[in-house]
Amino acid sequence: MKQLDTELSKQFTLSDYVEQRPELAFVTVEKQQLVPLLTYLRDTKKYTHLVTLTAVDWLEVNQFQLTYLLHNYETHTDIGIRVKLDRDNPVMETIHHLWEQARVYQRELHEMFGIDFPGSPGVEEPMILEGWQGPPVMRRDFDTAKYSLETYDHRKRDTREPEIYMKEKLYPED
Amino acid sequence: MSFATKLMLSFLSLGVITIWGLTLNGIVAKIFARVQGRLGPPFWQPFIDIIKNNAKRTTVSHGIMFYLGPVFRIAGGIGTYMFIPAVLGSVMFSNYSVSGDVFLVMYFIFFGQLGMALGAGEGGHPYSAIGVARGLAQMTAFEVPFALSVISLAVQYHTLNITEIVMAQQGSILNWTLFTNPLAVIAAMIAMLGMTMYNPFSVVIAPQETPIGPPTEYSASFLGLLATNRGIFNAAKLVLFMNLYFGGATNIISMLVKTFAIYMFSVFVGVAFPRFKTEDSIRFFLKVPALLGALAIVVWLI
Amino acid sequence: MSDKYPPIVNGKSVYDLESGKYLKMWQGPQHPGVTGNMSLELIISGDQIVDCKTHVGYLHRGFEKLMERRRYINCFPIVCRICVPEPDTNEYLFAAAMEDLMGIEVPERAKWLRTLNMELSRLASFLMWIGGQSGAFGHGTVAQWALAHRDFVLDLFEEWTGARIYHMYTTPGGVRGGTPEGWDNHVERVLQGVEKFLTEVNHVMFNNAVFKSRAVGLGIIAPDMIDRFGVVGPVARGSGIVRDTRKDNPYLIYDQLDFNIETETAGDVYARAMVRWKEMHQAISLIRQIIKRMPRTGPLHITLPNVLHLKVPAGETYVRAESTRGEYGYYMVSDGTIYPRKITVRGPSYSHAMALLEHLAVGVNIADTHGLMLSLHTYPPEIER
Amino acid sequence: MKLKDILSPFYVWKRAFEKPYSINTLTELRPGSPTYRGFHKNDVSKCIGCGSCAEICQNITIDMVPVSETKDGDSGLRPRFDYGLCCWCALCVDICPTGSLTMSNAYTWVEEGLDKDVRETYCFTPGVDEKHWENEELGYHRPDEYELLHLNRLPMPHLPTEERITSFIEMVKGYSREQAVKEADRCIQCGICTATCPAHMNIPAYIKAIREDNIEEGLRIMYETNPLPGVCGRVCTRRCEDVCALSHRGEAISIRWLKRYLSDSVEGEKYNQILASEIKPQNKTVAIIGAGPGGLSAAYYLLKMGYSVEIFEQNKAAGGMLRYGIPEYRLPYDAMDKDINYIVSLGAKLHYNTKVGKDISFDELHARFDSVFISTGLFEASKLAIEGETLPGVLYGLNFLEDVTHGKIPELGKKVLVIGGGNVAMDAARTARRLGADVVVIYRRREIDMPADHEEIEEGYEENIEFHFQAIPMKIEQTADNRLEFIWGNAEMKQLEEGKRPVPVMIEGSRESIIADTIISAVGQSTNYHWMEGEAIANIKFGKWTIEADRWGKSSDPKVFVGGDIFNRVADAISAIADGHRSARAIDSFLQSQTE
Amino acid sequence: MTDIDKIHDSLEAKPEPADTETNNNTEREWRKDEKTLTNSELSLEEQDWFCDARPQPVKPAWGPIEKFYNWARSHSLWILAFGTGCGAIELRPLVTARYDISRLGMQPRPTPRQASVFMIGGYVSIKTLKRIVRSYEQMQGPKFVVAVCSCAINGGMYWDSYNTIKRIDHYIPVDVYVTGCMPRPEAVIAGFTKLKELIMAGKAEGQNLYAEKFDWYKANQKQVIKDWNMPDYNW
Repeated sequence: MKQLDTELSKQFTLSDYVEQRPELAFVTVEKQQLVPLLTYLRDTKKYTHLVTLTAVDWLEVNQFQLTYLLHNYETHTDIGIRVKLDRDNPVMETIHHLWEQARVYQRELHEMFGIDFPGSPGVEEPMILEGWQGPPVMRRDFDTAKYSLETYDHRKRDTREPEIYMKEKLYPED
Repeated sequence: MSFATKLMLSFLSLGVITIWGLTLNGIVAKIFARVQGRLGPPFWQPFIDIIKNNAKRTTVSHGIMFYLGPVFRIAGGIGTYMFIPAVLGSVMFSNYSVSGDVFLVMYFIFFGQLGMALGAGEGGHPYSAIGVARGLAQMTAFEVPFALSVISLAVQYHTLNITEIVMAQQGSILNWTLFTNPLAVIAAMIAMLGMTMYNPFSVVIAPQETPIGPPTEYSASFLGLLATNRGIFNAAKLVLFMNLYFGGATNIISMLVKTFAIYMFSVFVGVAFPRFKTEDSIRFFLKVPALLGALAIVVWLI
Repeated sequence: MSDKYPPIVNGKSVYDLESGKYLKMWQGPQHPGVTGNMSLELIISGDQIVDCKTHVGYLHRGFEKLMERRRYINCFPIVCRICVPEPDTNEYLFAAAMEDLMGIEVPERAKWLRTLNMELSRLASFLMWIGGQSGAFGHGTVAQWALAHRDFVLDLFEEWTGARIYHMYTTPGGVRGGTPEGWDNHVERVLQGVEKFLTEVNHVMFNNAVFKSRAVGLGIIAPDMIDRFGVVGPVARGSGIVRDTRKDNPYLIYDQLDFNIETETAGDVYARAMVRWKEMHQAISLIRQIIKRMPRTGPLHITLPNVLHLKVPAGETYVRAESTRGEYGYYMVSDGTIYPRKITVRGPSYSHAMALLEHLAVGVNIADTHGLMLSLHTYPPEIER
Repeated sequence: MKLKDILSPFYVWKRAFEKPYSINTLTELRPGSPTYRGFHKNDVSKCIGCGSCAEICQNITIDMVPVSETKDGDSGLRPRFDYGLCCWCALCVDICPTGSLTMSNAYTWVEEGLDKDVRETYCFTPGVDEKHWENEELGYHRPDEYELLHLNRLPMPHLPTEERITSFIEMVKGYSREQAVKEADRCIQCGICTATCPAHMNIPAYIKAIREDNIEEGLRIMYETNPLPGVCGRVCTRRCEDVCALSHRGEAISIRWLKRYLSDSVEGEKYNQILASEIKPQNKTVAIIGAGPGGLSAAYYLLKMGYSVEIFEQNKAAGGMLRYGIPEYRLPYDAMDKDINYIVSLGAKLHYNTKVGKDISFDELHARFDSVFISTGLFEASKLAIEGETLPGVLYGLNFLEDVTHGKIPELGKKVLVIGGGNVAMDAARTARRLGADVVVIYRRREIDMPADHEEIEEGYEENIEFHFQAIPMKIEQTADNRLEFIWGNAEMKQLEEGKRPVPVMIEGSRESIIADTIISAVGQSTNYHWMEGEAIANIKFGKWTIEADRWGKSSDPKVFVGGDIFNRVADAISAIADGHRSARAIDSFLQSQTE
Repeated sequence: MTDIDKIHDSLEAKPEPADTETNNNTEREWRKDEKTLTNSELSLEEQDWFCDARPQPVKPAWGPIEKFYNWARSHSLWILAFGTGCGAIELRPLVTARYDISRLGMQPRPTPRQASVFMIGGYVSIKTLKRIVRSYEQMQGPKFVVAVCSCAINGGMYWDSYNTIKRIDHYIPVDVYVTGCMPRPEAVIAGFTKLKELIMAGKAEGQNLYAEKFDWYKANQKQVIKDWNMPDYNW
C-alpha cells in the first residue's frame, strides 16, 4: 500500500497517509483533485468497487471529512480517500458518473449532513426523513437526546445516584 | 308444484349449496394447511369470517356502483346456480333448468365478474383496477377452452340443456363425458383451474403480485357478500362441472362427494405451483387447452 | 416500444400523468410483497414499469447518530438492530472494528464460535429469503416450510445465546459463553431437516415449470453492471462474478475451512436463487465442519479494560464480512474518547435496493416486481439504519 | 416447459402425510430455553444497590429507587426496570458486581392498554414487586467464562519476607503509574465507599482522576475531605474496601494504595501550588490540643477558612499516634512529614513539647483563644488486669512502640509474647520480630474476630509469627531463670446474646502455659483528663470515658470542641481526620455566629 | 447525575413549549421542502382526502347480538400485514407453519380495509407514523391495535432518537401491549389471546375512543408530524 501511496503522490497532493492494516490504508487528498484521483484509481489501478462514501463531522476544527472507500478486487486491498470540506460551505463534486450507487450515498449525505453535491441526480430530494425541518441530523451540533426529550413524551425518570442518595439519607449534614 | 313452493325449495337448495360451498372452502384451507406443514384453521372458519364481516360497524363506500359490485357478483353466483340442476331427479335441487341453460350459466359466470369490474373501478384504487383487468383478461382466456369444451358437449349430446346432458350420462360410469369425450374434459378441467382461481392462475387476487385484486377497497358487509358468493359460486361451478363431465348426481351424497372430488383437482394443482403472470396464463389457456377443446369439437363433428 | 418509456431529463424520468398514458402506483410500506418496510413508487404503462423509485426511511432510527452518544459497550446491543433478520454480521463487525482499532486479538475459540454464529445466521437469513422469494411468486407452500425451518434454526440460537432474534452474542473481545451441552446434536438434527427441505425445494421450486417461466430471464444483471452499481454477494455471483469476502479477505477462521465460491452465470432471478440455494448447502457444510473441528476448551474472550469507561485509541478503520447479501462493512472513526466519533454501516442492501433496483425494475411486469426485489435480497432496516 | 418440471412440483403432497411443523402453542406456552434472556430477577438479599446496572444500561431502563429493607454496605436503592425501554441485552446481568441480578426464562407479559398508562405498569422492581417468575430457576445467568469486571486487584509489590523482618524500610512499594491506572480502571464508580468512609472522601472522583491521569485534580479532591492523604494512603483502616462493590465476588479496589499513589506522585513542594485557594483571613484564633490526625485535620480546615491556629503538642514532633503508635515500616516518617509540613506551611503555629496542664494551663488556652479543639487521643494503655502484670519484662504495646520511635529499643530477649488482637498488637508483634525476637500472639477470640487488618495478620504469618487463639490470660509468673511464664485457659465461643458477636468463655479446668522473655500487652487504650483543671472546665460535662459532645464535637461549653479517638473511640486515623474536619466546620459556624 | 437527567431537569424548569411548531420554524430555517404542507393549508375537501374526516363513535348493538358479534370478531381477527418495526419479523413465524395462528382464525390481510387488527411492531418512525395513522383510519371498525415490543410502550432503546415516537398510545388507541425485545411468538400469541378476551368482554372499544378523543389524538399526531403531505395517494 505504501508503494501505491508513493506512486500516487507523484501526481496528486496527498497527505496524512495511515496504514491501518496491510490491506487497508487511508490518505487525504486535496478537494480539487478528488475526482481525477478516483478516476485514476478506478481506471488504472483497478480500484473498481466503491465500498462506501461517508462523512465525519469534525466540529472542533469546523471541517467535514468525506471518506471514499475503494476496493480492488484483484489485490483485495482497500484505500480510503479522505477529503476535508469547510463546514460552513460544504460543497463537493459529484461522482455519480463513476459509480451509479454514489448518487444514493450523496443523496443521503445531503440530507444527513447538509453536504451539497451539485449535479447529482435527485440529491435535493428528501430520502429518509420526510418533512424534517431542523438542521441536518448527523451534524454533531444537533443533540438528538435533547431534541427527543423536547419533542416527544417521555416517562419522567425517577432515579438516584447511589452516592448522592446515600449522602442525603445517611449523612445529610456532612 | 306451485311457483311459490318451487321458489321456496330452490332457495332452500341455494342455502344448502352455500353452506356446502363454504364448508368446502374451509376443508380446502385445511388441506392446504396440511400440505404446507401446518394444522390450519377450523373448517367452519369461513362462516365465522362472514359473520364477522357483517358485524363490522363501519364500512366505506365510494358510490352506487361500488355498492352494486358485490350485488352483481352474488347475483352472478346465484344466477349460475339457479339454472343448474344440482341433483338429478330431486325436486328440491332441480332448480330452474331450462333448455339452453348451458349458455345461460356461462353468461352468469361472466356476469358476476363484470359487475365486480364496475364496482371495483368505482373504488378508484389502482390495485383494484389492475386486478379487474387481470381478472377479465384471464376469464376471457379460460372461457375459450371451456366454451370449446361445452360446444363439444353440445355437439356430442345434441342438446344445450344441462338436465339432458346429465340424463345422457346415466346408466354406467362409462357413459360419463369423462370417458366418452376425454379431450373436452381435459380442456374444461384446465379451464376450471382458472375459474376457481387457485394457483397457478390466482394472480387476480394475489396479494404479493401488486394488487390485492378487485376487492381491495371492499370491506365489512361488502366483503361478507363477496365471501358468501365465493361459496355459492364455487359450489355452483363444481356442480356444473359435475353435471357436464362427471355424470351428474342422482342423490345428494353423490353430489357432495363428486363436487368435493372435482374441487380437490384444483387444490391438488394449486398447492404445488406458483402463479402465472396474466399474460402467461392467457398464453397458456389459448395454447394446449384451447387446442384440446377445438379438437374435441372436431372429433365429434367428424 | 421505445416511445413507451418517458424521456429522461437530468437523470429523472419526466412523465405526464395527465396524459393517461401512465399510471402512478405506490407499493408499500404496508404491501405484503415488499421486502419489509419500504415502498416503491412505480410509473406503469399497461402492465409494464416504466419508472421506478424506491422510498426508504420508514425504519430510520438514526443509529449512526445514536452510536455517537453511546459508550462502545453500549453500541453493542444496538448494532444488531441495524439488520433485523441477520444481526450477527453487525455484531461481529462492530466488535472487529473495535478490536482492530485497539489492536487486540480474540482467542482462537471465540473465532470459531463467531464463525459458527455467522454461518448459522446465514442459514436462517437464507431460509427467510427463500420464503420471501417463493412467496413473491405466489408459492406459499415453500414459504411456509422455509419459515418453519428458519424457526428451528432460531431455536438453536435461543438455546445457544438466549435469544431468538437479537442474539447479542459476539461481544467486543470475544463471545458470550460457549455452546451448551447436547447442542451439537440439536444442530445436526436441524441441519438434516434443512437439507431435506432443500431437496424438497429443489423438486418443488427450482424444477417447477411455473417458477421457471417467471424467474428465468427476469431482472438480468449483466457482468458489466457489477462494478458500476457496486453489486456484491450472491447477486454478483449470480452473474458469474467469482467474489466472496470470505475467500478474498479471509477473516475469523474462514481460511481454515473448506468451501468454494458458488456461482451461476445467467444473472437472472433464477440464477441468483440457485446461488443462494447452493450457499445454503455450503453454510450447512461449514457449520458441520466448524462443529467438528472447533476447540471445546479455552478462553472465550479477552478481558477488556473496564467497559464502563473504555477508550478506543484514535484512528479509523474499515472491516468487512460476507453477509447473506454480500459485503457488509463497518467504517469506524475513533477520536480517542469513550464514545465513537462516527460509525458508518455499509450495507449491501443500500446499493441493491436503491440504485440497482430502480435500474432493473424498468421494463418489468408489475407482477414480477416483488420477485425481482426479493431476488436482490434486501433488508430495509440496513438501508436507512 | 418440460414434463419433468410440471410433474416434479407435485412432490409437495408428500408433506401432507408427514407430521406438521406446528407446535401446540395455543394451549400451553413453550418455556424459553434454559439460558433464555427473559424477565429480570433480583436477589435483593445480595443486591447492594450499587447502580452499575443503571450505569451500563444505555436505554435508561433502570431507575434506582429506594426500598425499605436495607443492610450494611448497601445504598438502600434497588434497580427498577422499565419494560418500555429494556432491550434485554443482559449487560446489567453481566456487570452486576454481586451477581444478584439474573434473568428468568419467563417472557410473557401482556397488558391492556386502553384504560391506563402502561408505561407505569411496565415498571417493576425485581425482587421487591412480586412477579410470577420470581422463583424461576432457569434463565440467563452470566456465563462463568464471561466477565465484564476485573475482579482481581493488581498485586501490590512488597518487600520480600526475608528482607522485611530485618529492617524498618517501608515494606509496601507502591504502584507505578501504569499499575495505578489499571487498578483505577477497575472502579465502577458506584460511590458506596464514600458513604462508609468516616471522612466521606469522594473516592470515585479521585479514582477517576487517577484513571484519567489527572493527578493534580485527584489531589485536590482528596484534600477536600482529608488533609493527610499520604498517611491514610498507608495506614488507613479502609472500611471503604470492605464495602467495595467488587469485593462481593472478587477483590475490592485497592483504594488505599491508589490514595497513596496520588499523594506520592506529587512532590511536597508542589502542594501549595496545586491546592492553592483563596483564603479569606478571619480575625479569630483557635487552639488545638494534640497534633494527632484529628488536630492536624482541624488545623488544616481552619487554616483554609482563614483562622489562625495554634497547636499544642506534648511530644517533640507532630503526628500523635501516627508517629508514635505506628512503626516506621508501615508509615515512614518522611511520608507523614510531607503531609504535616504542608499543613504547617499554611501557617499553623506548633508548640512542641508543650503539655497542656503542665506547660500551659487549660484555663489560659480557654481565655486566650476564641475556641479550643481537644484531640489528645488515647495515650494510655489499658491494663491486662491479671496477676503478675507488674513484673519486669511485661511491657505495654503503646509504650513499646513509642520507645522504638524514640530510638529507645528495649531488651526483648529471644522470645516475645504479644497479648491482643488489634492493630497495636500486630504492630508490636511485628516490630518485635524486626528486632530479632521470636513472636507469639495470644488472642481471646478466633482469628476472624481479630480487629487487626487482615493483611497484617497474613503478613504476620509470613513473618513467622505464631498465633494462639481463644486463649484467656490467667496470670504471669516469674520462672526460676528470670523468665516469664504466661498462663492461659482455652476458651470456647458462645453466642450469649442474639445479634451480638460471640463471647469467649473459658473452658473449665483448662490451663496452658508458655515461657517467654518479654510479654507485650496490647489489649486496648484509654485516656485521662487529669490535665484539664481550672475554672474553664466548669461548663464542660464529662462522661464516663469522654467529654460529652454532639456529633459535631461540640461540648457543653460552646467554645470547646472535641474530636479524634477520645471522642469517637474508633481509634483509627480516618475517623479522627473526619472529626477534625467536622469540628472545624462547627468551630467555623460557631465563630461566625460570634462575629455577628 | 447523567446528562440526560440534566436535560430532563432543565426541561422541567421551563414551561411546556405550547407552540413548538412556530418555535421550530423561526429558530431553524434549515430546509423547507417546497412540498411541505401543513394541515391548516388544506381546503376542507382536501382534508377529507387526508383522512381528517371526523370519525363518529358507533354504539354497540343490542346486548346478545353484540355478544354474538363479539364472539365472531374475536374468532376472526384479520391482521393488517404492515410490519412497522423490527417486531414485524416475528409476524412471519406467527402466520407460517411453526406457530400457525390461522388456528385462531387469524390471517394477514394485505389491505387495511379488510383488516381488523393492527399489529404495531415496535418503534415507529415519524414517516411510518403517518402511514400508521392513515392505515388505522382506513381500517373499518371495530378495529383493534396490538402493540408489541418495548419500543411501542416507552420508546425502547431508541428513547433518544430524533426520529421515533416514544409511545404509540398517544397517536392511536392501543388495546393490548406485549413487552419484550423481541417478544417471542408465544408472547405475541398471548397478546392476541388477551385481545380476544377483551373483545369477548366488549372492552376493546378503541375505535370509539379514537372517535371520542379525536381532537386529542389529532393534536398529538400533528405535534410530531410536521409535514402532512402524504405522497400522492389520491384514492
